[in-house]
Amino acid sequence: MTIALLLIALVILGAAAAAMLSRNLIHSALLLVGAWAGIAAFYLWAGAEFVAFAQALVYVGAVSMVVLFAVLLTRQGATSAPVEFASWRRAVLGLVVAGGVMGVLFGSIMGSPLDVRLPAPPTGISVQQLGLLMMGPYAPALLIVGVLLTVALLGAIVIAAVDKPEDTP
Amino acid sequence: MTLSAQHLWLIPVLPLAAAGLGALTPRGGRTLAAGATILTMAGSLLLSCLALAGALTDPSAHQVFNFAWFDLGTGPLRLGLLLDPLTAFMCVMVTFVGLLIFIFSTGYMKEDANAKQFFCFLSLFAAAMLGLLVANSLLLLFVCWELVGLASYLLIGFWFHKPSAAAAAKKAFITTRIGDLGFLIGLVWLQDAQGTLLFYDNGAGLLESAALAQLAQLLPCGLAASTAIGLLLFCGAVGKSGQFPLHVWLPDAMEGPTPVSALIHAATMVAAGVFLMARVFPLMTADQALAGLPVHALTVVAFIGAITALMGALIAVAQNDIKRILAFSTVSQLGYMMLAIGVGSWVAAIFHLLTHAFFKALLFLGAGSVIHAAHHEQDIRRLGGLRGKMRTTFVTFAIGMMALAGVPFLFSGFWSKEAILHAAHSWEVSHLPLYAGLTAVVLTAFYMTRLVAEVFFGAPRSEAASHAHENGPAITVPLVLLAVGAVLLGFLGTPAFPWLQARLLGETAVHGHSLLEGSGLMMLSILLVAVGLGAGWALYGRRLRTQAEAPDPLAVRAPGVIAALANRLGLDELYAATVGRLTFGFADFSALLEIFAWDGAIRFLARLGEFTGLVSRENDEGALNEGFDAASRGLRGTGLAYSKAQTGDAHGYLRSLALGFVLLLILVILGGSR
Amino acid sequence: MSPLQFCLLLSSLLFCLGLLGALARSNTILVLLGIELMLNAANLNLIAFWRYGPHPAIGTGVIFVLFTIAVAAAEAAVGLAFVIAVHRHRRSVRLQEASQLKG
Amino acid sequence: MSPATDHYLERAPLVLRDWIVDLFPATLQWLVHNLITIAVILTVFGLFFAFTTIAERKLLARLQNRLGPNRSGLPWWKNGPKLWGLTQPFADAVKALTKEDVVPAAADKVLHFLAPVLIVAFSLLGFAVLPFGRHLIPVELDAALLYFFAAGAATELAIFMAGWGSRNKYSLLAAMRALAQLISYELPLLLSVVPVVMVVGTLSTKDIAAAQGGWTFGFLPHWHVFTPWGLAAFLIFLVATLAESNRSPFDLPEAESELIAGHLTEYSGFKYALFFMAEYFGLTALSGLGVTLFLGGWQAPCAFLEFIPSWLWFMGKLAGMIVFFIWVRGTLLRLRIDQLTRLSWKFLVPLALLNLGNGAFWALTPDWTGPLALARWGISTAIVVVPFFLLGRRLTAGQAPRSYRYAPS
Repeated sequence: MTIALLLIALVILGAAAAAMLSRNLIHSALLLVGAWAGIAAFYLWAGAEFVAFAQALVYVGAVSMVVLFAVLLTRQGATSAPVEFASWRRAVLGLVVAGGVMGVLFGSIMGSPLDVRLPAPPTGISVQQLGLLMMGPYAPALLIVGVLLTVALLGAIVIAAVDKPEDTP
Repeated sequence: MTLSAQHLWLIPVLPLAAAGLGALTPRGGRTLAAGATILTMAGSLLLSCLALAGALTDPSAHQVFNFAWFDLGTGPLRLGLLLDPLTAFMCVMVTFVGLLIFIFSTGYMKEDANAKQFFCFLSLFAAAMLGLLVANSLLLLFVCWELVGLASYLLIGFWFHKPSAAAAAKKAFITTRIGDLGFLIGLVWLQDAQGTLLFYDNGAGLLESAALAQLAQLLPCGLAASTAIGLLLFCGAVGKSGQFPLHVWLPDAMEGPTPVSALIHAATMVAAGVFLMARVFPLMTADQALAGLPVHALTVVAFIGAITALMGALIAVAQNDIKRILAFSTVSQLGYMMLAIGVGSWVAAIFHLLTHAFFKALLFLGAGSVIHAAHHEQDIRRLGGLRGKMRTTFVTFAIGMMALAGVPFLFSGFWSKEAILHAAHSWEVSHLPLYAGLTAVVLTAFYMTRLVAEVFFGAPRSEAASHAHENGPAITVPLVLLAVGAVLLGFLGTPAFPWLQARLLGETAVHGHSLLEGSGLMMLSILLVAVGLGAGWALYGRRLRTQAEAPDPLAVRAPGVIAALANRLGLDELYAATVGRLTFGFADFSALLEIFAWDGAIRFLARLGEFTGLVSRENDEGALNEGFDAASRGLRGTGLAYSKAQTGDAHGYLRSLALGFVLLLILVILGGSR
Repeated sequence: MSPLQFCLLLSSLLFCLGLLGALARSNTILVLLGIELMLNAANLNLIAFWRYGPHPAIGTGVIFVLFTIAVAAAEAAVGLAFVIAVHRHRRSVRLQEASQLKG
Repeated sequence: MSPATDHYLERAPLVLRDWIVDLFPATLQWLVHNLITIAVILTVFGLFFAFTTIAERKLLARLQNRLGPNRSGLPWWKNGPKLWGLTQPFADAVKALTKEDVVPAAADKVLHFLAPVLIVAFSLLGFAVLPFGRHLIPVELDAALLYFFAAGAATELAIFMAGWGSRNKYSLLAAMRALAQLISYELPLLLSVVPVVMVVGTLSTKDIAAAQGGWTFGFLPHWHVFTPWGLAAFLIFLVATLAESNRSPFDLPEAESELIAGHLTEYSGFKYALFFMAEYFGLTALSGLGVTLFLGGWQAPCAFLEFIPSWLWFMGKLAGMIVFFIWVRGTLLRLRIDQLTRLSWKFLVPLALLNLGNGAFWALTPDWTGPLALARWGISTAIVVVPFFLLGRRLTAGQAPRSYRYAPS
């Protein structure tokens, strides 16, 4: 495996870990954006150009904005309250569970015979082919996803919009 | 650059688009609607000219473009477009006259509130009419035929707030529908007999020798199929073209706005019947060779045409409404065309159709100009003295009148009428149609003279007439153009150089013969025209009417006849008494049946249902409910017990989810290792 | 250790990080972000298998990832909208405080 | 034309680059190759930026009937020639470099520093996929357009960082406003580009530029802007570009006369200059994209003008668009924020969506000829013109003419 992959992995994991641990919401959001960018880089490395740019466009461009807006809309004062026992307990439980999952995953990955030979140098897939796939065998799925996105965005607007005085509890 | 049959669909589609646009524009958008209507019509005119050029490159060929509409049981149902000189000439005529009339309407409907709707309807009509012309399939033709009827209905009833208009619209719709019923039956019969409705399908079409030979077989009922089918189709033509006995709707249709009368009920739509006959002419003549028939299809056509021509002219003499006079003259002219078809010269019929379209549209628009100027005063007795006030209208109207009356040599009506009379003369079956035609010539000249004398000469006999003045260019320019057409068009088909007839018959060479041959008949008809004009002038011109209430000089001489003619030989009353009465009687009968027979039965069933419902409700409450209650109580208990697990703590859920995943994976791994 | 294995390890680590965030953090937004991370880890897997699978010429993995991204975006939008709505009603974004829905 | 056969001026840059590359050992050549490309882009567009600023100042000055900067001469030559103030940008650069860099005490130091760096980096990324000439394209990507917009989307992050990083209510609010504007205008921008992709059938800028070659009668170029859908898309693209690179009349994010400088309030000295530069880079990149997509890229307008090398054509068109933007800035008034968003969501987006259908129609009917060709043009025109008027009327219903509530009328 190449150095590039190693670097990418380090960026992704580092950014993600820092994001999950940081006390400052904005920082963790921005760090997560970094992690997403790293994932896009990984896709590039793997030769999936289109997916990489899509990932960048969707996550770095759009989702990050939604997240940041949400953070700013739901901010309450300085986020430096002392951590009470309940959340310590939750953190420990979470660590235990996550560790368990990780152990199982590692075990299964290491235990399974995955030493496949490398296929010939990464033959990326051209946008042309992707488009043909999208419009050919996967056209129904594409349509459904389109409808899903529309419905989801409308729903999001309806949910987040300031509701009329009469139906506030 | 010519238009081939493949692109013919563009011609009707353009006005259709205009109609759609008009339907979408808000009520106020009259300028938009009118502009779209006129522009698209101009486009169609251009395309039609291209199509004409394309058709004249090889007049004898029938260029067709057939396509499958949808699959119907055994085979596809095929429609098609047809381009031959007949279609091309008709298209050019319809688009040209239509364009002029649209322009005229912009002036005529200026004050109307929902003129936008009017233009929308006009476009719809134009689209349907053009579709009818380019159709290569009897089915497509029928569809457009009905659409034309619908547009006519909408436009006659355009001023639906007038009860008379609404009634007239209804009458027109129902009367034509009676004829269309025959048309539909004939169509179904054809489909059943031949399996196709295409006219020309290089060899397999209806109007091609194979099918015709098959249709011309003698049926057991002693009648050729083609005869019966032809007569059924003729029913449709009778209804649409206002032939006797279904002519009654046409005069009433004059309730619509005058441009509508000009376009639909004089120039184009009513001519559709004649066009249909000309189109299926091979079918009509299929039985000619057959001996031993009681009657040939064409004979019926000829006599119906003759009767209509004569009767229309007669009734027109005694009318007083300017538009009704023109309407009855339209009836009689259509009779002429049918007569020509019947005596076997469909070319003459089409020639007369084209010329008639021009001068009759001209006459109607002239009448419209008068009516518009005279604040909707339509009674010729109350008009008068407009000659000086409305110079352009008078001159153009006079030209149209002379064309209609058939004043010799200069005017188009003369040549086309001559063609018809010659054809009738050379018909060997009978000469009665010829005599009817000749009589109609006299009458036509007579009542047109009367009309002009009453309207334009003498002194104005009402407020409105005395204040009338010439209209704007939007109204006068179309008049002038149409007048030019009404004069020039005749020279396309003079006996000396019958270019039009030759092209229609698909010949490229034009061999005319001298004017003098058969000139006896021509002299006779010229004489008759002179007689008609003279009589008209003698009765109405010399001693001009002075006040509106003065009695009609003719009515003074022969009151009985004139009264009978004035209420149109009582045909309307006759129909009301017979057909109408019958219909009402049947309606009452079925109403009684409804009330007493069916209603009672239904009531009984309802009672039965109520009773069973009562019974079942009793045992329901008694027996079943208890058991259900118990069961649901148990369910509620268990549900409560389980719902304790739902703590509402999302973290908890997620945690248990992950743990479950871990356990599953461990099981899988163990299973895999064993 | 083959590159495929490395990629899988990477994605599983990322997955567990996301899970940890979703489990440990009390701020709903962060929980959502953790879930996003898990989704991304899954995508990572798909791409890895497509890249090292028997026929990389068939773009199934790529298409799958694209659809997942779309769905993830929709999920983020709706989820954050919920967060905002909840915050408007009961001035808090702490997940454990939104717990009326219980038996 | 292949590189071997065509004009030597056409080939000159390539020849030069290859000659330099060949000086290095084979193992380093790929690196040198890329480094040269980057260096060229940086220098060329750095200078372009410098002269854009001076051009803008002088043009605006002329539009406002002033002289504009005309004093700065050569530093080491006392009262030497003034050079019409052409050295002004360099003087400005020196000034910006030597200014004190103020960082608020409470600021989030990392983000405050990161913002300008990132924004310049991101706004430079776009240049990588623009075909500057027939053979001059830095990176040939299959999904070049997608890449371009992905890179552009990232700048919003930097703006947010700037707003948040400088712990200042007003900066944050301004950043939010700027983001709202950028996001709402990214939609029409993207949508206006899609028809081109549909008709040409590729995402690669190289092929799109190449697809617009050829002339009718030798002088009517086949540029997309000369088709109904292309014209509509180009106009939408122009408006969206103005808003995306927040130029006036959409320069609300830093409206000097209303907010202090929006999210740049807390920036000074070189960092401020960086933001400034980033904006111009973004504008230039977007203009370049517009040239590539609609104005025929490096294609010459007439056949007989082809002897001029393609990259000169490209730069010429680019300069033309920049001048157009400066002109707009000198001419139009600034919008209110509500008018801004309404324009985007209620007018541009629906129009762009309709234009999408228009592009589809165009792509489906390439074989309409004879009378049908006229019908094709007519229909395509109608699809854009009719909704334009209907939407326009609906949009301005009750709003137009603009009413200035606080201005004496």
